[in-house]
Amino acid sequence: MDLALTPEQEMLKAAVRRFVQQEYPKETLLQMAATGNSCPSEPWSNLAATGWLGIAIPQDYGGEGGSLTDAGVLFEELGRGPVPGPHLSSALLGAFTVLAGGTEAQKQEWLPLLAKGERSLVLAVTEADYGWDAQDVRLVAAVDGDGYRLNGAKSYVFDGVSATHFLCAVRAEDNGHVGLVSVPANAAGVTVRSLPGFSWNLSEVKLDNVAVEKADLLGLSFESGWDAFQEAAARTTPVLTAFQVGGCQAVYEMSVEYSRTRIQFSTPIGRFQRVQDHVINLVNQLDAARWTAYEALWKLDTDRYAADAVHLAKAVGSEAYYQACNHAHEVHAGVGSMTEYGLTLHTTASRTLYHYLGDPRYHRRLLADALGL
Amino acid sequence: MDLALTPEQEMLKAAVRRFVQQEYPKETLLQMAATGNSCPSEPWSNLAATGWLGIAIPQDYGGEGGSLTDAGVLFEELGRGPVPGPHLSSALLGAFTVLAGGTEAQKQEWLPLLAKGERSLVLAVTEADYGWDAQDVRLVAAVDGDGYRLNGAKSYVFDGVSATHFLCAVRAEDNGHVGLVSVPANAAGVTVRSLPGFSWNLSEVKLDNVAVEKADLLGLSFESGWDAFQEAAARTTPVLTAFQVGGCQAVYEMSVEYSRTRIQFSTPIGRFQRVQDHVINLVNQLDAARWTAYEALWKLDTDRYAADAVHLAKAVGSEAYYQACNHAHEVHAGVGSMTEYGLTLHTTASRTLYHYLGDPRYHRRLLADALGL
Amino acid sequence: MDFEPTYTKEQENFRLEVRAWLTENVPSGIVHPPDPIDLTYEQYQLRRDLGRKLGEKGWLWPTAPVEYGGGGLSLDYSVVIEEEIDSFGMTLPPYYDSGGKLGGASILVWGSEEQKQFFLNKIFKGEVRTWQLLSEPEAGSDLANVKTTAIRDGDDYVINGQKIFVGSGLGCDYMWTITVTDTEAKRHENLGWFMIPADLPGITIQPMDLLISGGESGAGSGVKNTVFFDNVRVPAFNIVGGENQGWKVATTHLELEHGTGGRIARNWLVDRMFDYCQTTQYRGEPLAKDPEVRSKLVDIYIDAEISRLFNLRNYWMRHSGANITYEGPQASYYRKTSGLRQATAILDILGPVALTYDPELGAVEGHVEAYMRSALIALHPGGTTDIQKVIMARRIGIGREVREKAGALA
Amino acid sequence: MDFEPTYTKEQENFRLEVRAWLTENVPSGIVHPPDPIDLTYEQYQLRRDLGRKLGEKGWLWPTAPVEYGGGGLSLDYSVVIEEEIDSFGMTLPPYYDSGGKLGGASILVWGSEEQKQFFLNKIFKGEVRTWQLLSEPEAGSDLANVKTTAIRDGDDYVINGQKIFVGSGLGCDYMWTITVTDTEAKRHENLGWFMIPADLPGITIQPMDLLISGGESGAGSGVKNTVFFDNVRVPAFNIVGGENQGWKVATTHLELEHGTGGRIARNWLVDRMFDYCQTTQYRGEPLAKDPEVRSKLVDIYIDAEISRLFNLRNYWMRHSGANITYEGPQASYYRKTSGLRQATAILDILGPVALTYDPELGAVEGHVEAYMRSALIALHPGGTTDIQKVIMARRIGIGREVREKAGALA
Repeated sequence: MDLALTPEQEMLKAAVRRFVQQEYPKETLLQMAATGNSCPSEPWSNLAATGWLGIAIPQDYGGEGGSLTDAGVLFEELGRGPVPGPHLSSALLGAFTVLAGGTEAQKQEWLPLLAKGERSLVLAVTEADYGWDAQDVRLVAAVDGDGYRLNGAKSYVFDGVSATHFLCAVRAEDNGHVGLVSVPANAAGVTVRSLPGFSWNLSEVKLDNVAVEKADLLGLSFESGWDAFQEAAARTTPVLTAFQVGGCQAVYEMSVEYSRTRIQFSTPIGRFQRVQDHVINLVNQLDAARWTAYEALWKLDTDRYAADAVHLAKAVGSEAYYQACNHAHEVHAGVGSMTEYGLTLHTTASRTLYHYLGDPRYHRRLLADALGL
Repeated sequence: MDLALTPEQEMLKAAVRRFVQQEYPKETLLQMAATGNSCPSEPWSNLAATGWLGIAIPQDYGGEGGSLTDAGVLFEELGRGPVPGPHLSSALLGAFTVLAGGTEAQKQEWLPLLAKGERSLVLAVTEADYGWDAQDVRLVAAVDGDGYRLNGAKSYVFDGVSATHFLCAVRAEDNGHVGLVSVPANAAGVTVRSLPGFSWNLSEVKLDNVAVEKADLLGLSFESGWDAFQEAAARTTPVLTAFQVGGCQAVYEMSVEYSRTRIQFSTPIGRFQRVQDHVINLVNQLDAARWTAYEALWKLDTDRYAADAVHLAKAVGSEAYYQACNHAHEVHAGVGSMTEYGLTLHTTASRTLYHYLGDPRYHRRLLADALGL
Repeated sequence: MDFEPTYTKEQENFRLEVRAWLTENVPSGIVHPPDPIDLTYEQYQLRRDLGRKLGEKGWLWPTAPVEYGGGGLSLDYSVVIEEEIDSFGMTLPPYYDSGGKLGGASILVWGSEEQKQFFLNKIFKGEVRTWQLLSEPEAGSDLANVKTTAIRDGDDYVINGQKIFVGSGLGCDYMWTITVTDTEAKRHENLGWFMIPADLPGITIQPMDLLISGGESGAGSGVKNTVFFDNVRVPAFNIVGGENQGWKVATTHLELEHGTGGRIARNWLVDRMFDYCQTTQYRGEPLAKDPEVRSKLVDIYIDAEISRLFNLRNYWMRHSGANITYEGPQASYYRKTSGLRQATAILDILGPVALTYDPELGAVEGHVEAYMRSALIALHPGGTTDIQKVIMARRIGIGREVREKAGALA
Repeated sequence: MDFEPTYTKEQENFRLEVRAWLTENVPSGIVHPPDPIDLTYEQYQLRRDLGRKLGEKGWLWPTAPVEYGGGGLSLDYSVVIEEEIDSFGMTLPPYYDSGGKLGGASILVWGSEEQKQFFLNKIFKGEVRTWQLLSEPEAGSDLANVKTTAIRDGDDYVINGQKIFVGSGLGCDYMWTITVTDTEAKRHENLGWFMIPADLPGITIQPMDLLISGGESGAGSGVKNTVFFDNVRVPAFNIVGGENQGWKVATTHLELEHGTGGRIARNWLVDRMFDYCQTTQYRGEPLAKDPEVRSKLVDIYIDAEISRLFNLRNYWMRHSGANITYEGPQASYYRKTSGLRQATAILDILGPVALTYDPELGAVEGHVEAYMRSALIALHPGGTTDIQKVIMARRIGIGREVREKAGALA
């Protein structure tokens, strides 16, 4: 038994933290949030240059061939920002999907580019009737000569604005089967619009009679794509929860610092038991998210049965990041609502990540299944 | 709009409070809880002598003909004890059931006796598969000459030990219909045993080939009994929640007093915000239970649509009494766990009343129906 | 007990009169956008006009004394007006007027006869819109720690300092503000309240950049501002309650802000959510039929009912002169915390649909998205949830030696 | 990272050896009744015998130093033993021994060499069962407020006072207790710890009448007692850490009591509840298939997993010498509060079935009924939930100027 990170992981952790502090200071993050433009950008190019995006992509395909726990360490630090994508959505989920279901040619074509961040391949699965199950896929793929014509819309696509390509879940018009097709973001008939509101990098992708070729289909059979996505999602989810852990860690440190330095009634507010309790609730959420996330990563890395641990981690992690931000707002009161302070960057991210790759309701249901209930 | 009690109700409230303090002091309640014998007893005879048991029974049938709100005021004060039955179970639920479904003869026979407490007629509805719906009734009534033979068992019968008669929900062997039959507690084949554990006056009633006559059937038709029980339960439930309100009020006052007088770290513990928060959580539960209960009583008294209010009141009241006791234990810590202190009388009662006439899950479901969801 | 106003024939006729009048006088296009930050100048003017008309009839502040421009109506008549205006999706006044609501009530208790005549008539007739100015960078929960100074100079006071989280969009006529009137005196004995004309030289208003303003009523008050006072000269007539008497006045002000006013308005968001879930199809059946959704809608309903009853009780206690202790902050605390619970339940029910006001995808014309932000930020204005509990404990009598009294209300 | 002990070939063989030994040496009829208050004298003796046998092999306190009668085994070997004994539904030691667990650890840090030799061998070999004596009527959360006195008189100390919530049923051999050793000295500088033979004249043990004893592990420790000391003479040899040094010793004692010890045991109640709900039919289908029950079982599971991971982390931190701060009280706080949440969920799932240990009707041989009581009462022993949070805040560094250090552990 050893719950410590390896020396290499500790070094990586420190390097990423320095990088994020340097390349993604609060001002940069606030400005990216305000404009919605985080990629392409200079910090993004520098991130891509580190090679970290390919951390979990096999070396044969231009990646670093690290473990999922390594990826967890990386993304926990990115979550402290929170650093906007498309990193997890493309270099992890996109790459894992290609790796799991793509032909050798597709792997050769995509993985090196995704590892270097030269392309971003973002999964477009959910639609207006929000849901992550195959039955919720309605986007129609109609056979047209050697290829397909796509008609429909994908809603709440995370990192959609910064994607160069989409990997769209589509339903075959003829037999109703579900598969994945890659579509360039700049293809004719594709329009991407960012969704306004209390959300983080969510957008809608409309496909109006978009032509794709058979070769754009992921894998050899039409159906192979969906299974690949399922497998990739299971491997990506606990890394996403590590990102949420990083967010919890950041708002925890903010809250401890504020409660030590903010003076009211002539004393640091951290002396008041009610303020302490907000911080304690926060750290309990943080640690619950941390250890469920890393146990799930460990189970996957060691090829143990991990379904229960993965669903547990996302159910706990989503709840934790959401509530951690709420507790942080209780500690900061009015100051926390000021955009310039930076807390709302996390508050906003926590809401969107609450649902990304499935919300607590979804994962609790799957957890019950995994437990044989 | 006037949320105050009437002068008459204020007088009743004061009189009942004095009576309970005098006749049911803590020592008496502890001893009744230890032995399980609360009726017959001298305090019980004195309670019956006040005539209060018949508060909601029409004057034509020997009662006081008061409103349900009057009954709420009475039972809130009894709940402060908590004073053991069979009051609500017999003089209210039993009487209301006879009133709603009994023949004129049955009303003439039963109601005056129940009003005076000379008999107690306790509903025996639930069985080993705990549930308050007709489908959960299995106790078999087989036609036998002019009457029936009853075989089966009733579990978790509240006030069963102190009942002189049971009004049993039975299922007709021939057509499967459900009805109510009255059975003397001392009839041949009836055995009553008190259920040991963390429960308040719960018992099991076994009926082994018990013979009853057609006249023992409530109402003219076999089916009339169950509908009568439904109607009576709806009228009794908010009075039961008023009893729970009284329990919350008692543990609230205990907790305020203890937090003002218990000294630790050289200061009254009520100065600590965490202790204050337990008391605040408690008073929030108390007031939520109080106002939902009395609004439901008011709606019933004024013949308004009350289904939603009744289910709301029991869902809130059960939760409130249960949690109020938990908060009180947090305030009292170890002292609260000492039987002699008296808090555990309420803790135990709160657990049993949590389920009596339906638990929060049950009433939340019916509330959703009442709201058209 | 009676949980509803009982209406006489006269009152029922009055209701018809009010309804007819509102139907005639409430212009189209006045309706409140999800986030009032989007309230247009035109909409605001329509609301001010309506306010003035209501003021003329004495319906803007129905229970306020006639001699100061109020309606002088009894509780049951005022309830009729509030219910009718509520059915038009508005409140009294039909615009953000924190300083009128809280400053007006404070002046009723602490103002001189001249001040009552001068200020209350303007407020109760709807001639002016007033903001309250409390918080400062160093004075959030600790209001007594304000640093803004008002120093006597001849017949005037000269005011310097900075206030934050002030008001709304589109300006105001008066500012109801607390300042230090004696920089030497000790805590709680050094304060003074002023009713300040907003157009005095030296006053600068600067909008703040916030997640949302988070007023307690739904989507809040829209814009919040930082207000700077740079040697602003205010006539001594405008100090209310006297120099260094400010804390006394504050108790009245805070009492109302802490929820003792009570409310009878329904919770529109709950109705809207129920309606949305019953009419929105998901996987071929109404969303409301999903067992988990059903259960969460019941959670939302129960919290709303308890909050409604707490506010109703306070409304009755206030107007019947009952002895109020912890009930004000209790209602405020419950409204704040249950509001966030409800937002969480809605997020669970709707998913990311709840996070956008996109016209094609957002729910309930964007009201839900605004609520996701305001339910969180509403935890703090008017006393944080922690402060509400501090006051509750004192009023219950466990926080201090002596049980604290509630602030005086007219 | 590695969340499981990795076993060498030797360790796997060791597991087989332990399992075989236990199979041979764990007698039937030793199994723990739902509420240990029902533990019979015979069962207790069987457990003590087993303890002595385990002690001989060094398996009773596997990681304790060999020179004092411990097993001197590494973490991974001790985990093997704990897992195996756990699979027999027991813990180490197989009986209530609070004074051994906490007193032993304290003596390891603060005892003299002679004291270690004398006391630890008895404890680690299982020759004695020891109770801890902390609380008094005036000293609950405020342990430093104890009134029991130990006054030096020649070569002895004379002890007078009263301790409550002590021990279990069926007596003990030693009492590990904190007293005032200087009635003049100031708070925290006036205390001393004693290891007292239970058979000294002047000691009276009187059972308390409680809802349940509420030890944290399931149904708790059974009986709790009031212990009276009436001029009990204890040799000076028995004071540990020295006169007036008691608070220093207490930090070690409390550190362990506050959960820093960590645990690796599974939560049997969760397994039993899952099994019960999957095998019990309700209205024609397994109880576990009801959507609400399913959801509540998931709640129970999630809380149990988080608690398991907190305890696992602490177990690892303690044995790997990591720098522990708030983690001990955090695990204790979470275990206590989640335990009550789980009890509530169980009450919702089972109804009154959960409230009786009636052999015909009760669930899981009455374990559920006992848990309904113990989950509530377990909030308080070993530091209330409030106290756990007080310590967490200090360790996080927001409660005081300086961040508090964790108590010393061997």
